[in-house]
Amino acid sequence: MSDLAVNIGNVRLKNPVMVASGCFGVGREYGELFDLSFLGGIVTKTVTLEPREGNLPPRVWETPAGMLNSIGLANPGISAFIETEIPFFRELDCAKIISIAGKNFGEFVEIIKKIDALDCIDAIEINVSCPNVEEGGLAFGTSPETVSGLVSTVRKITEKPLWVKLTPNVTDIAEIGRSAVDAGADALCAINTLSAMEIDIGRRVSRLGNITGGLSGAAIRPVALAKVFALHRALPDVPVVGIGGITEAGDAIAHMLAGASAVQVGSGIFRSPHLPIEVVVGIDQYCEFYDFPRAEDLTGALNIEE
Amino acid sequence: MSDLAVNIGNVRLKNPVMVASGCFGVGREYGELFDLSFLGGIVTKTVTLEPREGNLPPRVWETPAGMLNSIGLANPGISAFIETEIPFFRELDCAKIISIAGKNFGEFVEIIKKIDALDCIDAIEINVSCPNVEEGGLAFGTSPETVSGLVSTVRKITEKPLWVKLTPNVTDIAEIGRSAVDAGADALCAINTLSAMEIDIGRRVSRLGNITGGLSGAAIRPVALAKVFALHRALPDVPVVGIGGITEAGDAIAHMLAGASAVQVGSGIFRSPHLPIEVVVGIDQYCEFYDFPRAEDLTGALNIEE
Amino acid sequence: MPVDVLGKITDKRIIARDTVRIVIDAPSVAENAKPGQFVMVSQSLPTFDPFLRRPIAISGAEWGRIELIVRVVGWGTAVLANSEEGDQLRVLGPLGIGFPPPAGHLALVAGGIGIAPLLFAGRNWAKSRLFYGETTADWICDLSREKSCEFDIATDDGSVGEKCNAVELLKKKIDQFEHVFACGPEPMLHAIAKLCKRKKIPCAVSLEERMACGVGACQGCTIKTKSGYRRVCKDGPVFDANEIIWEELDERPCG
Amino acid sequence: MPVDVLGKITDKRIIARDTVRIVIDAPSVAENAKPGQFVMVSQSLPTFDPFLRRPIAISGAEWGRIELIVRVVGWGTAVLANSEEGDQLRVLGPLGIGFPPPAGHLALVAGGIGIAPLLFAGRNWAKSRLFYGETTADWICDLSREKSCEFDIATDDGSVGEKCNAVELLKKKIDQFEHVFACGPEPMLHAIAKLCKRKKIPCAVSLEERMACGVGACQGCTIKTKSGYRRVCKDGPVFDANEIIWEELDERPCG
Ligand SMILES: Cc1cc2nc3c(=O)[nH]c(=O)nc-3n(C[C@H](O)[C@H](O)[C@H](O)COP(=O)(O)OP(=O)(O)OC[C@H]3O[C@@H](n4cnc5c(N)ncnc54)[C@H](O)[C@@H]3O)c2cc1C
Ligand SMILES: Cc1cc2nc3c(=O)[nH]c(=O)nc-3n(C[C@H](O)[C@H](O)[C@H](O)COP(=O)(O)OP(=O)(O)OC[C@H]3O[C@@H](n4cnc5c(N)ncnc54)[C@H](O)[C@@H]3O)c2cc1C
Ligand SMILES: Cc1cc2nc3c(=O)[nH]c(=O)nc-3n(C[C@H](O)[C@H](O)[C@H](O)COP(=O)(O)O)c2cc1C
Ligand SMILES: Cc1cc2nc3c(=O)[nH]c(=O)nc-3n(C[C@H](O)[C@H](O)[C@H](O)COP(=O)(O)O)c2cc1C
Ligand code: FES
Ligand code: FES
Repeated sequence: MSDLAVNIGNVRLKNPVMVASGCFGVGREYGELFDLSFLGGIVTKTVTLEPREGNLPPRVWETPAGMLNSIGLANPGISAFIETEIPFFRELDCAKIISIAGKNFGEFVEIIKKIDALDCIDAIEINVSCPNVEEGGLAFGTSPETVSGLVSTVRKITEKPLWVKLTPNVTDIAEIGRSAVDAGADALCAINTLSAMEIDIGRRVSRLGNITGGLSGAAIRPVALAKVFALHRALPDVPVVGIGGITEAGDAIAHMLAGASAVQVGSGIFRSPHLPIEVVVGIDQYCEFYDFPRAEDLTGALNIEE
Repeated sequence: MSDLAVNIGNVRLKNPVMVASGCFGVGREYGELFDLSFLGGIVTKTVTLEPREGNLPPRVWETPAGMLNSIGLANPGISAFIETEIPFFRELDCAKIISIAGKNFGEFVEIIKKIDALDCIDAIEINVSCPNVEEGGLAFGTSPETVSGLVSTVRKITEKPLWVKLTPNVTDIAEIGRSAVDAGADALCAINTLSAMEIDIGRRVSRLGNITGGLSGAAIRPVALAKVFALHRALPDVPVVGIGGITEAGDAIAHMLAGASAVQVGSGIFRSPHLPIEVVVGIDQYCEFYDFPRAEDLTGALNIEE
Repeated sequence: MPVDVLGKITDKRIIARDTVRIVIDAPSVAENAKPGQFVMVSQSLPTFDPFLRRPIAISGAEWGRIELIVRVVGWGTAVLANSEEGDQLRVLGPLGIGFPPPAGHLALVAGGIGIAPLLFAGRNWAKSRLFYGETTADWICDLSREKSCEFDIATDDGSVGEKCNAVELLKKKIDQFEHVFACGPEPMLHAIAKLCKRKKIPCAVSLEERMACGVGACQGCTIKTKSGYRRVCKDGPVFDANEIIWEELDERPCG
Repeated sequence: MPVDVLGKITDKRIIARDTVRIVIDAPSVAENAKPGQFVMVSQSLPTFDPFLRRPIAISGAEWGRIELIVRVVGWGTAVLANSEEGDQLRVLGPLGIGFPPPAGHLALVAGGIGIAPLLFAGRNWAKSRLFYGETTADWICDLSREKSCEFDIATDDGSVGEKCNAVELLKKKIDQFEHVFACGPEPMLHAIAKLCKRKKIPCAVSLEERMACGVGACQGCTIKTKSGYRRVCKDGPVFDANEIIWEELDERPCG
């Protein structure tokens, strides 16, 4: 057995496999299916300051080798979240990351003030990349200035590790990543979903109540790998968390070889609830077979001759 | 039978179905399989000023519901192209669009000087969106200023319709599109491939000789539809040519409902060489069934309540 | 508690046009299954076509096996319906809350493939009667082996049973019942909900929505109810008909 | 001229471990097919898994039918090998240039599944002898019905035929031949090319490369030759061994 533990800045994960925001709740449901302590970490559904009902249904649609969603950050709001979800969440034996989003800097600050005191939270994932909400969301994550402003604002009020979740819907993800890191982010998570839509040609309407949504799943894996690769090349010293299209252990390994220090499994879980655990096992086997004593040695281990 | 003819600015197509650049050569090979006069138009492989060998093999790789390519604009250069390909191309009974790319404005100008005199060319597609070449290519298409500068430069030297082929790898495709149109472009083509990569985890190398490549095929259809939709919303009077993930007639219809005036079929042809013709037939049947007397009425006919 | 297992198909047969009955060996699913619950199913091959599992009602559970009735309406259901005896399916379940305990005599109203969860209910609760509507005879599932509950059949064209729809069947006998469970197309459910409201009979409806996770984690399958958005997979698929905002469902741009 | 047709499978059987022989009714492909040519094949269902067709050599063509030999190495070949008699496959072909007319006595050298195009050559050219190497007996395709050409077999472990490889088989008898056609793994082809060069015997090799279009339109399948990049699908798959820059092929980062 190889040493599977990895560090994302100061956060130590027992293995590099986390579950992605929005695909796992806080683990209640999937916790009925397997022991959550096998996970490297859990990222909560994104929480906002006020409760959000979410977008008009339908909210999900299947696409070739992937899916669209336009959940719209449905969540009970940070206060209710702390009251009803944290008591469950805090007991879990894996890294616990809370994903948050706000309509403006002030909202982010208010949310962080409420969670900074929670010992059980190992890191904060700042979601500036949700394509499914009008305010905040994607608009934040496409401007280096806004990202930089936001991160430096929140950096001042918390010592907790700050991870910034990036959108692929930009010209230069490394530029956005750099602005986040320069402003104090501890790690970069990539990618969130791609802006996308599907059409019901019979009724001539969008397949989603919200018209457009975010594409995830195997279909986007090649895009995600290219973004992780670009981030790691531009910022070799910054921990990158690879997200996008992981549906088997090999995909997670590909993310790590491209430059990720850890991964998050998203919609692949819907196909196969045990996937995160299969990925842990698969990484271990790979490390054994290819003689990597530590999983962290996989990061950026791609051979490139140019 | 409905009226299938559509206009892209001054260019009249007998039907809205073209074949996309790079997927059809100039039609020689597929012309052995079916009568090319059934097509609305053919866009040539992108031609450059000098001959280009193209990128290091392997150049193609299959991905979930799609494929990567890094051909690298392999082509004989404009002079050889005119000599060896135009004699075949000029005889074809469909709209003929030449796709061109240059390393700098000067090269575009030189190419256009050579083709401006060719009567047989109905329009010029300016490829500022190829992810597989170092100079020119994608770098051009991601900056509104560069696109604007390029289009106004070439606008001065030709009366031929100028179509600009846009990349999806940008934060705001409508901004780039607007800069092209303001500078004199007659139509916008969207999308080219998404920057992407795949990894052979066994050998820890990229699947492509050129490391990264462009993603196309069904996997990207939802992204393409969202881009076409965004362009049509931002620029309702500008003809948009929808490209991306068309593998059946319904996909082309979806592109038109989202806002495209015509479409181009790309890698779907590799699955099914007769696809462009099936799409023509399918659009006709759709128009009949849903009572659209003219195919052009499909453009933007999506019902949107917000 | 749901489980995710690989279950072998022990029996498969065609029971109506485009419709198959599949029996799967899955003891840990079967032992907890209640009428109204469902499973998320896919073939066991590593294919992305389709990418997601499909929600299918449990139409029976006995002797460590579950029964599914699948109607082919697209690729996902075609793949399931084409699997063969001996093949393995991935089965996650039982999911959802299922039907409430019936308050006395129970009317089960099925429109089309909505029959599936109601068959399980009919086998479970003796004092029940099934009203089963379809467009035409071909699509009617063979019920000859259903001993446990009585049934009336209607078809739109009268090709079998009465020439009317399931709601009209129910209307004639509704006063005999203290509870109604219904599953089928939304207009039918809406009509039944109105009828039951007028008659002041409690009515539980089983709804459908596109699903991703099926377990309540993704918020993808919500519908608007009088108490806000609810997840069909976790808070349903069975809802009190009075909770539903029917106008929202009717107006849904797509399904 | 190639055509794209739907062809029905008239016969399918397993002829070695993981390897099937498929006969397809496709008269318009069969009538033009020459040894060394190939087809682009897929199942006829509308699935994206796989997205592209697969290139497969034509191993025989007669009576309006073509024969393919498919070895399962991944999902695409698994799908083809799992199709059954009566299923239809999409077949685009014949493609590529095929082998040149042989200059006298002909040695056919096959490594592994490279046997496929050489079987067709063996049936076509009487004065030929087949040298067929494999790792072990299980993988050797049953050639008992091949009447038209003689053959020698080698396996790495000696489980059938001689305990050596196909190149060594060839070496022993090379002086009897005026032309060599070879298909198999790159190291084998490289060794044969060297041998033939030394012996000054012309040698044609059939190469493999990932393909998208298969007809020469996309430039996806190029290899570097002494006359620049050439398309394996259109300018090949058969090349003069002297044209190949073997070092480029050997160094290929991936295949
Ligand atoms: C709780 C629940 C229980 C169900 N039980 C059964 C059952 O017992 N037997 C059965 O045959 N089907 C059942 N269904 C419906 C079944 O899930 C869908 O028919 C299936 O998902 C369609 O997949 P497809 O790929 O074949 O069709 P697609 O190609 O995805 O769609 C074909 C058509 O079916 C419609 N459709 C697809 N999914 C749904 C859905 N979830 N709800 C409503 N309409 C849909 C689409 O709008 C489209 O018109 C159930 C659905 C739910 C939510
Ligand atoms: C002209 C030509 C003729 C061929 N004739 C035959 C034949 O007669 N019988 C037969 O069984 N196969 C033949 N092949 C190889 C066959 O096309 C591949 O095995 C097939 O495409 C693999 O697809 P897959 O999805 O099963 O495997 P994948 O999952 O795509 O790949 C599995 C493994 O096979 C390798 N591979 C895949 N495609 C190719 C390829 N085109 N060339 C080399 N290696 C590849 C991959 O690198 C990987 O290691 C031929 C290839 C070419 C180019
Ligand atoms: C149903 C669904 C809901 C999601 N909700 C969130 C969210 O609340 N916050 C967030 O940062 N990302 C959210 N995502 C994006 C995922 O966390 C992930 O970045 C994306 O799906 C790509 O990974 P995948 O291909 O593995 O799914 C959501 C994705 C899905 C499919
Ligand atoms: C093999 C291949 C080669 C391509 N070459 C070019 C090219 O030379 N110029 C160009 O503008 N686009 C090129 N493209 C992009 C296509 O024209 C098209 O924009 C893209 O593939 C998306 O469409 P699709 O999903 O239908 O394939 C190429 C695509 C492929 C698959
Ligand atoms: S399908 Fe995920 S919450 Fe219901
Ligand atoms: S595969 Fe397209 S040119 Fe050979």
